[in-house]
Amino acid sequence: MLEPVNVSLESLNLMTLAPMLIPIIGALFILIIDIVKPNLDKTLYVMLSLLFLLLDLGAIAESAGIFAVNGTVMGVFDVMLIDGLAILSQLIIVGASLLFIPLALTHSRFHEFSYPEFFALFLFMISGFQFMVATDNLILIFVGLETASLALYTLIAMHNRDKSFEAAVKYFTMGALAAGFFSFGSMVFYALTGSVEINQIASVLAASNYADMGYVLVGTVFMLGSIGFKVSLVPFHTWTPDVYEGASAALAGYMSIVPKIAAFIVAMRFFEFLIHSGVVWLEVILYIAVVVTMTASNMWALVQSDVKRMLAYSSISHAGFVMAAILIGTTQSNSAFFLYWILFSFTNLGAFSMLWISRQKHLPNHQRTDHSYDKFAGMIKKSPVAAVIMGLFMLSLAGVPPFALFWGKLYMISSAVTSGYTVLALIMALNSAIAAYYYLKLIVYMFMKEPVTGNHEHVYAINATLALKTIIGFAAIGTVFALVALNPLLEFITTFVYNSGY
Amino acid sequence: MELYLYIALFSPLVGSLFAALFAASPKSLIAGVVPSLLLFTSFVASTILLVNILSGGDIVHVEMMTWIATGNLYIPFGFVVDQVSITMMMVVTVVSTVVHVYSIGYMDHDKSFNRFFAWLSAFVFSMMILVMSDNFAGLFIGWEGVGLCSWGLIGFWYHKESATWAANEAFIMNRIADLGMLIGIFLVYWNTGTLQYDEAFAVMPALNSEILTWMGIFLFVGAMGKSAQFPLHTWLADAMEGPTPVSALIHAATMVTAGVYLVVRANPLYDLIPHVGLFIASLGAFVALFAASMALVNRDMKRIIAYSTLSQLGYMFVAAGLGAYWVALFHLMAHAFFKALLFLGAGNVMHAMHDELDPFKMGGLKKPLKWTFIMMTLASVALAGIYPFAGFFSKDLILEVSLIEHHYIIYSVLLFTAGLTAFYSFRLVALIFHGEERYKLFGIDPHEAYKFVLIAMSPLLILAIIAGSFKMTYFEMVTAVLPATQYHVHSVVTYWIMTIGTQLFVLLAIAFAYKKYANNRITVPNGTSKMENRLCYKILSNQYYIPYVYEEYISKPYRELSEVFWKHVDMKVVDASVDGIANIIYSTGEKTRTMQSGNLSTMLKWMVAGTVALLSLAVVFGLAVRYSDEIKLIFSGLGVQ
Amino acid sequence: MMEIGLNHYLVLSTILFSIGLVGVIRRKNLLMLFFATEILLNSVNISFAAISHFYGDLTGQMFAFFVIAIAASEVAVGLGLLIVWHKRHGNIDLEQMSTMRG
Amino acid sequence: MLDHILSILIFFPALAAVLGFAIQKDSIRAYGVAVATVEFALSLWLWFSFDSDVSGMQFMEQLPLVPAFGINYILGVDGISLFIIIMAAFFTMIGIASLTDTKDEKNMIITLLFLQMTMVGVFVALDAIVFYIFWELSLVPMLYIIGAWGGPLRVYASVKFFLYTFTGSLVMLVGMLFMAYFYFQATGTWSFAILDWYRLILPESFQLWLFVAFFIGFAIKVPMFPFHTWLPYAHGQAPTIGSVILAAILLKMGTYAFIRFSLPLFPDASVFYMYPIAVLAIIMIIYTAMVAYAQKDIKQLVAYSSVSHMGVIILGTFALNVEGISGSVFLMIAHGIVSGALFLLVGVIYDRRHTKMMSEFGGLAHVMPRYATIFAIMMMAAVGMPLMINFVGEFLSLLGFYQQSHILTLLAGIAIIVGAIYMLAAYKKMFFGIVTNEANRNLPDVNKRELVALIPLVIITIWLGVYPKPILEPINNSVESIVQLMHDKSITEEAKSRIPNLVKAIEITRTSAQGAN
Repeated sequence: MLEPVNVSLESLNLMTLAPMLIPIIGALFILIIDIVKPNLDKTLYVMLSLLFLLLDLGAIAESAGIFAVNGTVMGVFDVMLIDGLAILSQLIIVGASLLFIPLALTHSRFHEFSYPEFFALFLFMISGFQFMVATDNLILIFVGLETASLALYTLIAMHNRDKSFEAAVKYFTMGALAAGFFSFGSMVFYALTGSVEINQIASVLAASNYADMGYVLVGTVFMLGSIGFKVSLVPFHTWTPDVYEGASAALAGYMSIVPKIAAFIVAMRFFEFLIHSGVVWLEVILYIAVVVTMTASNMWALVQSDVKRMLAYSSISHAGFVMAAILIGTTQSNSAFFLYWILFSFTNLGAFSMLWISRQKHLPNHQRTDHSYDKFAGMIKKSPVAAVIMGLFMLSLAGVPPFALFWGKLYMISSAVTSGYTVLALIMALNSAIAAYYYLKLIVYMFMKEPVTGNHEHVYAINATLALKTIIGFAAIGTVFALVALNPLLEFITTFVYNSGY
Repeated sequence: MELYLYIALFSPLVGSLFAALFAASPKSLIAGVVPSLLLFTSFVASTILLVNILSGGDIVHVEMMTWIATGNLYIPFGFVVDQVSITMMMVVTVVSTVVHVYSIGYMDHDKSFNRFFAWLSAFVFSMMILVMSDNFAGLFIGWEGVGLCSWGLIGFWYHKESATWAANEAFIMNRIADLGMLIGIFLVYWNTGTLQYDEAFAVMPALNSEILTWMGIFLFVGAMGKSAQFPLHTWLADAMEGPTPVSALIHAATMVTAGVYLVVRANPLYDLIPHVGLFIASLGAFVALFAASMALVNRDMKRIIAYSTLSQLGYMFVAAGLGAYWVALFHLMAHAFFKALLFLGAGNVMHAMHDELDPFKMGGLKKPLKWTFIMMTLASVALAGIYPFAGFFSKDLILEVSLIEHHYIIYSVLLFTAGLTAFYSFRLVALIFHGEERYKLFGIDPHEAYKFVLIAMSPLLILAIIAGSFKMTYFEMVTAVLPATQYHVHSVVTYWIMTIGTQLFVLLAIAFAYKKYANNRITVPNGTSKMENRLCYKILSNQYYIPYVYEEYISKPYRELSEVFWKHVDMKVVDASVDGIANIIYSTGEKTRTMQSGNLSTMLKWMVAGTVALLSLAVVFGLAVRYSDEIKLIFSGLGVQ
Repeated sequence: MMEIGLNHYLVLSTILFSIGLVGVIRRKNLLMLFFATEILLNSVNISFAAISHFYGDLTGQMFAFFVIAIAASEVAVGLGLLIVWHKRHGNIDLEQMSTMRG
Repeated sequence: MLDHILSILIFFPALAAVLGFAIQKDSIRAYGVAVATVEFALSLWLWFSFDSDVSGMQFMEQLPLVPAFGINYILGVDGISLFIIIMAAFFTMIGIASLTDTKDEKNMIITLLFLQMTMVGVFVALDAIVFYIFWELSLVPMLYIIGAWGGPLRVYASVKFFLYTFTGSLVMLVGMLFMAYFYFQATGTWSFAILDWYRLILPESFQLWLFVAFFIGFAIKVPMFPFHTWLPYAHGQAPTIGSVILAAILLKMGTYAFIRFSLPLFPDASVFYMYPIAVLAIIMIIYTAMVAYAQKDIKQLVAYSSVSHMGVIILGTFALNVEGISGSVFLMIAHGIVSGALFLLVGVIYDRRHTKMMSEFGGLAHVMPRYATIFAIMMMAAVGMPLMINFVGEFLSLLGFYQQSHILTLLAGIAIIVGAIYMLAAYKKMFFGIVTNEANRNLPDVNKRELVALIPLVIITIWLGVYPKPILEPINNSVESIVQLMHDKSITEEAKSRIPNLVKAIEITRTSAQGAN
């Protein structure tokens, strides 16, 4: 009865899987090493992870080369989709991971890094995110999302503090709800179109001329709920500050970049066809979501007393800002999105790393939280270089030119202007001004206040090792001299985005 | 000739800078002598220029360098020595040389001796620029320069509150007028395209009269400030807080006459707008009377003389306003000599009386201050206009002008004022020099001034006596540039009746003043006498309450309004609204942060609530799409397009 | 006898999903909360299976299998976290879990 | 080297600042003075090699930065910007030289050098984005200077300064992006180059909106009423050097930008908004002068007086004729010199008494005669005494605006009255009278270090007042080309008639010659 399945290996195009498989292999490799010889030092695992990530990067570069020549590549029963978006986002994911991993080489010993499982999970997570962005199959997106998320919950919890567990539980529970939303949303679209591939959904819907608009909207709502959770749109953002506070600073910085870009890619793939098909409702809702997310989280960031929580809210605000790209949905805005996120990842990772190197194992009495503003008072006197670097990151986040993020904002606002979203452009601009206030607050503490007695200079670099310093220096250079790399970057991104049809 | 021009112009500047070098060091005689010598040089140079002009030489006109040039505007530092400016130069250099020498004696004991000469010479320099400039902008430089120096000199004794107050008042009052002047200059520029006198005046006849009227008015507003015409007159009396030589030079002979000079200089303009001229004349007549009336009862020697100056300025404006520019200029010159003399005499008296200013506290000073007595009496005679002193020729001429031009009201006002002038001048002389020696009550032992001081004053005395005899020479000279109208009363009889009548009237006034104030029954008034309680006395001695009104209704409201602007508008409205916006944003954050309660259950609720909200919106929208036709139908039924 | 069609499955699934949602909102016990999320996911599975059958297409069932697998691993991770929390605090009450706020 | 002199001018201080980190604390001051002097010498060399007969841009440099988005590093200098650059170099030099004992002197000097980079950058940038970079970047060092060395309210003042200006300039940035987009629509290429933009003729309705967007950024910087309230705080709290540079250079960025952007890009809108802006300027002039009169703190007074003077500059700018604009550019320099000097002078007394309340003083002329003299000169310059630097600018500004409106000029002219009132009143309070406060009895007069800063300023004040030509001539040439550009670009009748046509005279002669033929 069953006909023999005849699938040629070439048509499977297994190369498309290579970038995802490399970290998985790496993770397994690490686990095996641990089984064979336990209690090895973390440096080994760090370096191994680095190596595999570099290999991964090579594989992505390889597929980028193929894309540049042949255009979009499908593979593995047309489940994998290697287009410009996938490549760009994978580059960001792996690049940010490369910057993150060395942060494990702290001076003080932290619980999580002594487990090889940490690194294995980390690599699994990366492959999860890679799957998420390199497909337009909802199943694979779901699987990738959950793989990555489950690994991430564990990574958070491994920090082994009360707050970390609290954060992990909160994130996990809400994540489960979001997973429910995602599957429900997928179900609705599957019911409507009989397909779980985004481009097919799109074509079926277009063919029926959106006859069942009500159901499309219901499905969209649930997708928005789950993706909104991942990219932390208000009101689905509530986990963000708590989880960032509970997680270690390094991981928090990582979380502000990588999981979000994966979710953004999904959003871009999913929402843009809807917006372009004239689903006005979605446009309106996204507009509102963008504005509310930017503004509200800025207001909350204003009133924080802990730097890490402030940065958490600020990253929500940044997410709202780039969500505008999806709303606008032009080639320029999507390019602006990638540009923004690349520049943002440098700066934000840098800022969180600065918090990370000042992380004390035990809180002194006068300090309420790990990274309260007071801790940084008068930093310029005790540790001028660190203060200047931190100041640079803050200025960049605030969008002061010529530092990295300014260019992202510039291009993003320009894309709004170009597409006629004048009011949105103004709101984006003014929100940058509100945001400047809380970044300034840290600068004020660092540069203009007298140091708190009892803090000595070690506080600010208590965790610093050469590796961490290198990473921070790298981020700082990237932040300051972003201008130099801007043109090739912009051209590269625009080509890739344009050729993917976005 | 250019060389002499530059010498005349820049010697005072050199003198000023020289004295300024010593400004911070203790008194050194050289800081007074050198500027005086330089001024004398300037005087000599001016005289040479005068001789040149008198002997029919060309008008000296130089352009030193460009000052401002942009767009079409071109303003050079240009100087012209013509018949009008040489008159002014002579007056300025003569009086200021005398005053400089006088000051060496007068300021002998002052610790800021050097600074005084720096300021005084700087003033002369500014005045020279003012009168020599060949354009309105240059005039304005001098105009402001004399204002500045006047500020510095009125407030010379800056430890005195009243002096600094008066200095600021003078400066600010003048600034008000300067604004008018500035606007006048703008008008000239935009309508004639230049600020050079000759070019601008050449274009003016072609302009429409409305513009010319405004030009005339605004320029005259400038003149009103410098010449302290009503209502900007209060500063002049207060300016008497400065050292007496300053009063003699600035507030009698030179600076205050700048306004008259301006009107004379702009005679081509004012000729085109006789109605403005009439206004100027009327205001002049009014001020003449108004100031004289205040002088009648005043008990401050210098203020009396200041009011007299004001009154005489009124005379000059009458002449200028009526088109008799050369008469105005002539009176200006004559007045400068005798009024400066009067002030310097008053300075001697003050020195002798240890800065006492109330003439009622003096009396009988003619014995200790014999020379001063003679000089002041002669100066007063000249001021009163008794033949053959300078005042007779110049002042009577103004009376004649007004009569001939058929402005009988102005004539009678001026005539009456002449009587008042004689009365208050001799009231002063009588109170100071005659009668009982009341000063002894205050234990003062008066001494005559230094010899060289008296000698220095003598040129002024001589000029006060003989200046009238230059009348015809002078007429010949200035009418080369000014309208040459001879003012003769047509009927000889009328002329003689008028002249003799005036003389008699004046003499009567003098006699009355002597009778009333030269006797031995005069006592120091203490506010109880019948006369002092009369309403009109009070009005006059309070200067018609004008300073009071200015203080109450202008200065004070300005101060209060400033406070209100700062504390209420700027802080509470403008700034507070900016902070308000920031605070609203901040407090919204503060209030809504409770949303983040930290409770997992609440967080889940938010998520579900968000989804439900979106869902309901979706339903609404979905329904709206599905029933869009029906909805449109309903809306159109409601009349919505 | 009423024929049970696709819509019935879908309605059932929606009702179950709503029950799950209510549970997620109301439950204060962590364990119960996990149960509620399981209900959520499994309600979707019903629909997927039904729709898959309706279309005669295996994709939906495949999706359902993946959901089951993921739900299972979620339970594993979730229980792990729960146990650690219980070890440290001796309770699994949501109300106790609010040290971070603002 | 001359080809790249502008880049050198920008980046030399920045490079020096970076190297400065390595210098030992005690030697930093000499280093700072040396660097600033070299920079000043370079700026003078720029002036020396500047051809004042050329009205356009000189020493142009061009380097693509982000060609994909039309952002290029374009520099150039003309008569309008030249002297502000020199002034910036000059003030940094004397500022560092006269720096009195400051804590963390090293940080201060390094910050000042960075600030200098941004100041020069703003005035030479010919690309809107490059301009914007320096414009925003200049806030940072100033923020630090006010916030770290300021008075008790320093944090509030510095943050307010930063946020207020930052907000305004973000609106301006949106305007710039629109401008670039319009250029893109018109030509098909992106460009942020100002000279490219000059060629773009926009419909009036676009001009009106864009003008507003730019206006908000510039007006806050100037600062114009009612956006001025950050200034008194900033000045009131800033250390002397901060106030000096803020008043002398940073405020000029706003007025400079009006001339560089608003006028030539939006001639019709400039004409359209001329009256409203003139009214604002007049409010600035009179109202802030009155507020200044009410001040108790001498530094606040000088700060408000700055606002008042900036009103005159704005008025001159919107005269839209050569006289007015030249006057306003000249007044920028004049006001820079004079207000800078006044702030230095306030700093002198603050160093001695650590108070700025005028009621604490009185009779200072007895104790500090030289100080009183210099103060008096600067005060008289500030109130617009002829033959002093301010007068030329004020006179020309008002003269220029008189062509547009008589009555408004009359109102604006009240500046010379109200200015005199607060200045003289303040001078009287501080210097005249007898010494009442024992603490003032033995104050030392100005010392050599302070004189180093003050004497050159006095000389410049008088020199340029007497002989403004060296500066006024290049300014005039550049302004003429801008006015002509505005006239040519304008589309409405109103604008054509308001903005003078400078070549008209030539054209008339030509046509009449043809008629004769």
